[in-house]
Amino acid sequence: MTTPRLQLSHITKRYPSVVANSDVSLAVLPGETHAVLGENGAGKSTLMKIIYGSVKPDEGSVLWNGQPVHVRNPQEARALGISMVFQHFSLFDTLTVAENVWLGLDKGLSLAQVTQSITAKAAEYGLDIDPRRHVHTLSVGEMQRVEIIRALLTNPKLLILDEPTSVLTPQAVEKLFVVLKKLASEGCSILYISHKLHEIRELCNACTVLRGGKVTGVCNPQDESNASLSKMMIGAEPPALEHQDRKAGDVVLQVNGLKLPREDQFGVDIDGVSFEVRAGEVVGIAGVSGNGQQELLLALSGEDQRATASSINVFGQGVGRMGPAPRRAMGVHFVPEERLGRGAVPTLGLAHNLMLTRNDAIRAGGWIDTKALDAQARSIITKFNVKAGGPHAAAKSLSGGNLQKFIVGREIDANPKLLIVSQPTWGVDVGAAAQIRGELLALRDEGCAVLVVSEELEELFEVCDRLHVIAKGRLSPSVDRRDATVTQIGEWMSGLWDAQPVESAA
Amino acid sequence: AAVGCSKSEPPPAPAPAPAPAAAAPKPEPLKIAFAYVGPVGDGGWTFAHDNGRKAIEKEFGDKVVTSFVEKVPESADAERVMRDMVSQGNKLIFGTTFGYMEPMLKVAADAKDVKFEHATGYKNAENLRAYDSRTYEGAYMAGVIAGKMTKTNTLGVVGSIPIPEVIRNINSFTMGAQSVNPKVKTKVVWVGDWFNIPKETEAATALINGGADVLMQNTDSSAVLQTAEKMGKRAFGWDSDMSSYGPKAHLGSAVINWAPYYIKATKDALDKKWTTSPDKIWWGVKEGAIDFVSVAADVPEDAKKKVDEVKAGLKDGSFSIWKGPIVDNTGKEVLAKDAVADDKFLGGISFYVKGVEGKVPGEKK
Amino acid sequence: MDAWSLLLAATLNGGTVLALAALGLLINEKAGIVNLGAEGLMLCAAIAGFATVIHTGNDWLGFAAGMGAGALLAAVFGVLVIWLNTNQYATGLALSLFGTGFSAFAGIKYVQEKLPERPNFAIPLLSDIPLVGPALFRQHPIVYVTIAFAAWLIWFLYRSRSGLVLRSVGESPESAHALGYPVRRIRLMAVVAGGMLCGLAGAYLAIIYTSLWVEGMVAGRGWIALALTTFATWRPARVLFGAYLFGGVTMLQFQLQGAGVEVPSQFLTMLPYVATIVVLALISRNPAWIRVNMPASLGKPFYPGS
Amino acid sequence: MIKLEARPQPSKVWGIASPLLALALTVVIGVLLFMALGKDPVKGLQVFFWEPVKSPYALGELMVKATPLLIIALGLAVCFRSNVWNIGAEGQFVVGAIFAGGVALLADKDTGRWIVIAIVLAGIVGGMAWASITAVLRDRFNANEILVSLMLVYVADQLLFYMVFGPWKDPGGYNFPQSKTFEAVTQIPRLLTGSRVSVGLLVALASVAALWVFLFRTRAGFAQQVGGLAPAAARYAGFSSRRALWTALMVSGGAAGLAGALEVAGPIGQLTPYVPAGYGFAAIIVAFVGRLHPVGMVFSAVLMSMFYIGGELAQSRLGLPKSLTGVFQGLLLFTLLACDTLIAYRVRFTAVRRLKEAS
Ligand SMILES: Nc1ncnc2c1ncn2[C@@H]1O[C@H](COP(=O)(O)OP(=O)(O)OP(=O)(O)O)[C@@H](O)[C@H]1O
Ligand SMILES: Nc1ncnc2c1ncn2[C@@H]1O[C@H](COP(=O)(O)OP(=O)(O)OP(=O)(O)O)[C@@H](O)[C@H]1O
Ligand SMILES: [Mg+2]
Ligand SMILES: [Mg+2]
Repeated sequence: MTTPRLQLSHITKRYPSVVANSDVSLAVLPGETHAVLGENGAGKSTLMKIIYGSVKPDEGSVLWNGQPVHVRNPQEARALGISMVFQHFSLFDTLTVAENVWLGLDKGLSLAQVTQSITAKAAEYGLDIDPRRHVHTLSVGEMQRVEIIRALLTNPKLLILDEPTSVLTPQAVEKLFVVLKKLASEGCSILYISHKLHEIRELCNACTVLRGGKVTGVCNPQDESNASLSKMMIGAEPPALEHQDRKAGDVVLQVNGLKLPREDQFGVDIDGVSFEVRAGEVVGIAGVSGNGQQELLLALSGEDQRATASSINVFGQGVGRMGPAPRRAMGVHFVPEERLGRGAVPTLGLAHNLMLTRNDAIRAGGWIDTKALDAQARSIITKFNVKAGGPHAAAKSLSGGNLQKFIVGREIDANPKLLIVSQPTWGVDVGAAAQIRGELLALRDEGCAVLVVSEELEELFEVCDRLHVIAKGRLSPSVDRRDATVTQIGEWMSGLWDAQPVESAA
Repeated sequence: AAVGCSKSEPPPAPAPAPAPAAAAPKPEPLKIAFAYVGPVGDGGWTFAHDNGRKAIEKEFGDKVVTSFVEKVPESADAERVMRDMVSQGNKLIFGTTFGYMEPMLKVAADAKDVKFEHATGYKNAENLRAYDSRTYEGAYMAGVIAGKMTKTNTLGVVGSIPIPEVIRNINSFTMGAQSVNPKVKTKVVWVGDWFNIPKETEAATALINGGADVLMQNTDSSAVLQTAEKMGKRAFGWDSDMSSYGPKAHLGSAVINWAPYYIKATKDALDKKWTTSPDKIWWGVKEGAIDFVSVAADVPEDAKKKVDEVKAGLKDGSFSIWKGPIVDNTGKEVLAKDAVADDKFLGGISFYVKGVEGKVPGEKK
Repeated sequence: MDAWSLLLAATLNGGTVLALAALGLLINEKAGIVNLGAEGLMLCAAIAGFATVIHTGNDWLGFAAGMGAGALLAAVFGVLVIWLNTNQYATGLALSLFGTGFSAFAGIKYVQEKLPERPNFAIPLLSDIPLVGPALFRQHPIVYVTIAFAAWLIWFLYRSRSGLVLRSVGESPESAHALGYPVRRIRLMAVVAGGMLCGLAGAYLAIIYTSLWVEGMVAGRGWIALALTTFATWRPARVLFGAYLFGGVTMLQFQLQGAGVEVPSQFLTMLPYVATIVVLALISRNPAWIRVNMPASLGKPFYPGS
Repeated sequence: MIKLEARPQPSKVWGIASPLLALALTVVIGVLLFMALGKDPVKGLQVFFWEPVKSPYALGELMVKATPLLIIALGLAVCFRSNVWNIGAEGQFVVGAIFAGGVALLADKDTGRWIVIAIVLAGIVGGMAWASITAVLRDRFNANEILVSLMLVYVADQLLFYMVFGPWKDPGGYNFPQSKTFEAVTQIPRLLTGSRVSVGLLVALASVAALWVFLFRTRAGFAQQVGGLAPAAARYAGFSSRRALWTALMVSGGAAGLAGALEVAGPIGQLTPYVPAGYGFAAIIVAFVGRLHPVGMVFSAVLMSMFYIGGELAQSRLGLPKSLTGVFQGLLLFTLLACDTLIAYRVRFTAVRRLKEAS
């Protein structure tokens, strides 16, 4: 039997509120592509950071090629031959590609040499990139290429990829897989984290499943089905959503040729976006992040008031220049994607956070009726099953999923006529995600118009009646969910919808 | 002091703890307090006052107990400090800067049994009187030497704030110089502060850059003298003997000696003869309050002699500095021929005499 | 008349204090830390340097003492801000206040103390060139050191790998931390280095510029140095230029007075401050410009793992 | 090694204990300092903490000093809570004093007591006007308010100097740079005879209550603070950041101007170059030490005045330099900031040991 390249035994890492890893053991063989699977918060990233030396374990040991090692920091990890591409990019916007790569390599090279090696590596793996460009001018896919080249230039024996595909189009994912398979064939071990079960089954030949920080299964994913993997992951299959057919009502939101130049140079121009959302339907907008979703949503919510009045209409009234509060008064409610810091003030209690979008407890002259406010918060907490220490618990003390339930609850409780939701289940565990999606559908069935912007195609296919795709600030025509395929939407994500004819459903 | 506060008030030095009261069953010693605007270590104005205080101690021994508070701001705080002095049992209180005038009037009104002495002011009350020294006499003597020593015929004065006292000094300095060298002109730069070393340094540099080769200052630090030393020009000491600050540059120091007056005031109080005075008590060379000392070795004999003559004349009253005809720098006659300025005229001077460049800040044309 | 040459000389001399302090603060800010305590720090350094020269008679020991004092106070500030995660602005203000008080307190004995006599500096031959000679070649060596340092800093920040790491830490401490850079240690080093330069500025002010010590003598230069970094959009060459410009305007106000320009002196005194406000407004007007040059995490706390 | 661990909830206990610990640390350092200077530490503490409160008159003086500090700090708290870094309250104080002084100079023998109201209003308007320069430059030009407001302090000082050296110089004052003393009718009414405490104290205490209600019981106050806590959330909620900026600067400018008016028409009684006394800067510490909480600032204002008066007394009683005041004030803020870390974080010393055991 070959010595495993990496062996973890009995790793435990405690954080004040949770045990992120509890007695985790895992072995990766040379040339193996090893998946680490688990729900949000299962402890996957923490485990990877321990291997990479950026988090120190409380207990347990690490063997590298059979030798015990103490990886004290990422530099030492890289010296051993371990490289990592983080879930959240670790790039510097105002620096060039070459400088970014340089920072990720350990001394010894000059900038000119780095620039040369980038070009060489890029050619070898078909990862086209200009080393002199500034990172803020790159698309998300290109940014990831920078991350991967940076990792490859250290000539890794073990490459860790933390959710590399969540930001890629299906086509870009295929390209990435080509690179990874080539690497594996050269003997490099890969630790691969993803929530996308079919990817894991395609790419990986070993798999460790985590739940609540503990190992709950080890298998070869190629012998498993999506259902069996999912069962290992959450202990059960997620409840299926009921999606009843329903006739859409009157137009609630109509966007007409919305054009917005970017507000800062790291953003995207919105270029002639048109669509509509009717009462009683859920419209989805798919797309890779950074293609104008942010900008579009800011214009729809009223946080960006530069649009012409008539380019955004609610019930036929031009609202493009209105702020968020008057739009809310018309029944337009909005759930932003960043829940801490935008959807809620981290340090304030839940009751106070209600006042961001709700005026029910405000009395004449702006006086706050604290009793009524607490009562309202309590009722939302019970109704939406939020696990929190009460109406005065600080927003930041809640877990991501519970805070999301509270925010969605806060907006649904307002009986909106139009609800705009961005990334409704981003970073939320499967149970909570199912609950939130169920609420959205219930809302639709009550006749509310719902717009969902998400990067997760599976989610959109689950809840939407119609779909659009946004790419480079432009919006595709609408397509009925029943007629849409993942391949087609995937192609559209690169902006290629003009190529083939589509029946206009709008 | 405050964050980012531009005024660099000079720091305090520890005040001597009041000497333990005399054990002998003699009459209670007279408690005397001084409020200083600057630090006793300023080497100038406050230093000179503190020398006066020490002279009292020396003169009267255990008949008096003196104490001081330095760096008292000329703000609402001054009133509290004075009130505290009263509550500590002081019966004679000296306030040594103009800005204490209003606070002292307020405190004096509430503490009738305490005598107040206010330097450089112009108001009085039944238990408050004003005193001053004729610093312009020292400025005139400095001018005599400056007029002899200048090669560019351009003198420079670093002024603090344009009150009559300072303007009078600038004028007297210029008149002194013109008495030996009619071609002399004087440039003035105001720093707006009494004690701001960087600004005084910069102002002196600017004057030297503008062609002045002999400088005088009416500020409280030795910065001007030291700048002249560094830049190879000449300057004077002011208020105290500053010869050690610029051995090469120093031409002489116009000094104030507060001791005679302070001894007199203390004696008045001890002898219960203290009375207020309708006009301020203004002492000069005649009373031994003003002197010009430490004249540099390279000053020509005739200049030294001229200074001695002026000093003697001032002492016996045969010479007046402010005697007509005097013309201001717009050509207007301000004092007719042979007229001698009285103290009221001197107290309100707000013009430059002929030879001083520019115009007095805040004066309408 | 070589009045202009003399003005230039005075400008270089006065600008040096600001340039040293502003370059120091620039290093801090490139690493993402704003030190509002510069004023207090410079004062403490001024008295430390001045007292050292009084006792040893050696200017260079004085500069070293000033830099040491600056480094020490900056380290205290840095530990509070970087390790204890205190608010940068409030901590800076506390330092400013403490430094102002403490320097006054420590410096009581030295008010109006006289430094030992030292020769003026002059570069042989060059200093005798008419007109420019006195202005350019009769300055204290620190004046030339400052210019050389600015040049080195440009190279360091934009050409060297260490400079790149420094900038990366101010740009995105999270990313730098993920790559394994000891963010907090780098930030602390930057803060200490900045403190040393501010310290040198303070010491130069007391030892060379005025050759006297008095409480509060920095008189707002620390604040102006802070303004200069923004004013110069965090570019070393512009910081240097701004410092001399400011030094020049300060001198000019007295020069104009001496030349009999009839503007109330209060308005002349206002001039440098008003000029700063105007330039600040004009520069800040273009957010894009600021955004590209300003360290993105300036003033924001970073605590790994939270 | 020391490790900080974020607490899930800020600690309530440390919220109260931290200022006490900070004060205790400051006192300990003070005692050490007194001993190092060869002074009796008991006497030193007495001068700072007992003499300023030992008699009704002393208490009155404490209030005279605390009133402007408290009023300015209340305004600054609104700023800092909204993340607007106005550190130029000193300038707003000075301009408030100039405006108030201008009105007071209009009074003559026959003027009625109503002039006091006009003086106070003028002070408020002056402070607001000065703060509005910072607001406009921030709002329109995006200029850093820290630097602008600070530079404006220097400009305000010069403006005051210009007025008292020029147009408003007392014509009967021998060219001395100060205005004539205001008519008696302009004097801010005193609360008691024999003490300098004026109705300004009542105004300050009323402002404390008003600020508490505004911050914690009104929607406007809530909206005002959200921008400081989470700007993106404020934008999302539709709370205007411009409005918050203007409100913050107008409230703090107005408060500083009010303090300026109460000061010139109160204890000073005329315009002199010595109106700027550093209250605007000291109030920043008052605001922070009082945790930006209206009631907390009452305590910190009193504490800060104790340091001021104690510093003065230390000089006349113990022969200690007055700069001790600044040293203590700075120390208190330092220690408080450090101690406040304990509210949000837990200190752990064990991390390293456990890792060693594991390996
Ligand atoms: N620095 C930290 N401090 C406190 N808790 C942390 C920290 N980092 C992670 N955690 C907690 O540890 C648990 C594991 O987090 P981790 O990021 O490893 O999950 P994950 O499996 O990568 O989740 P995801 O799928 O969302 O990326 C979570 O509950 C998380 O909140
Ligand atoms: N108590 C804790 N809670 C949460 N995370 C922690 C804790 N202790 C350590 N960590 C994590 O461990 C990692 C290493 O921590 P440590 O403070 O040793 O970093 P460091 O490398 O010394 O920091 P720097 O790079 O700033 O010098 C951090 O990324 C942090 O996320
Ligand atoms: Mg993760
Ligand atoms: Mg480390």
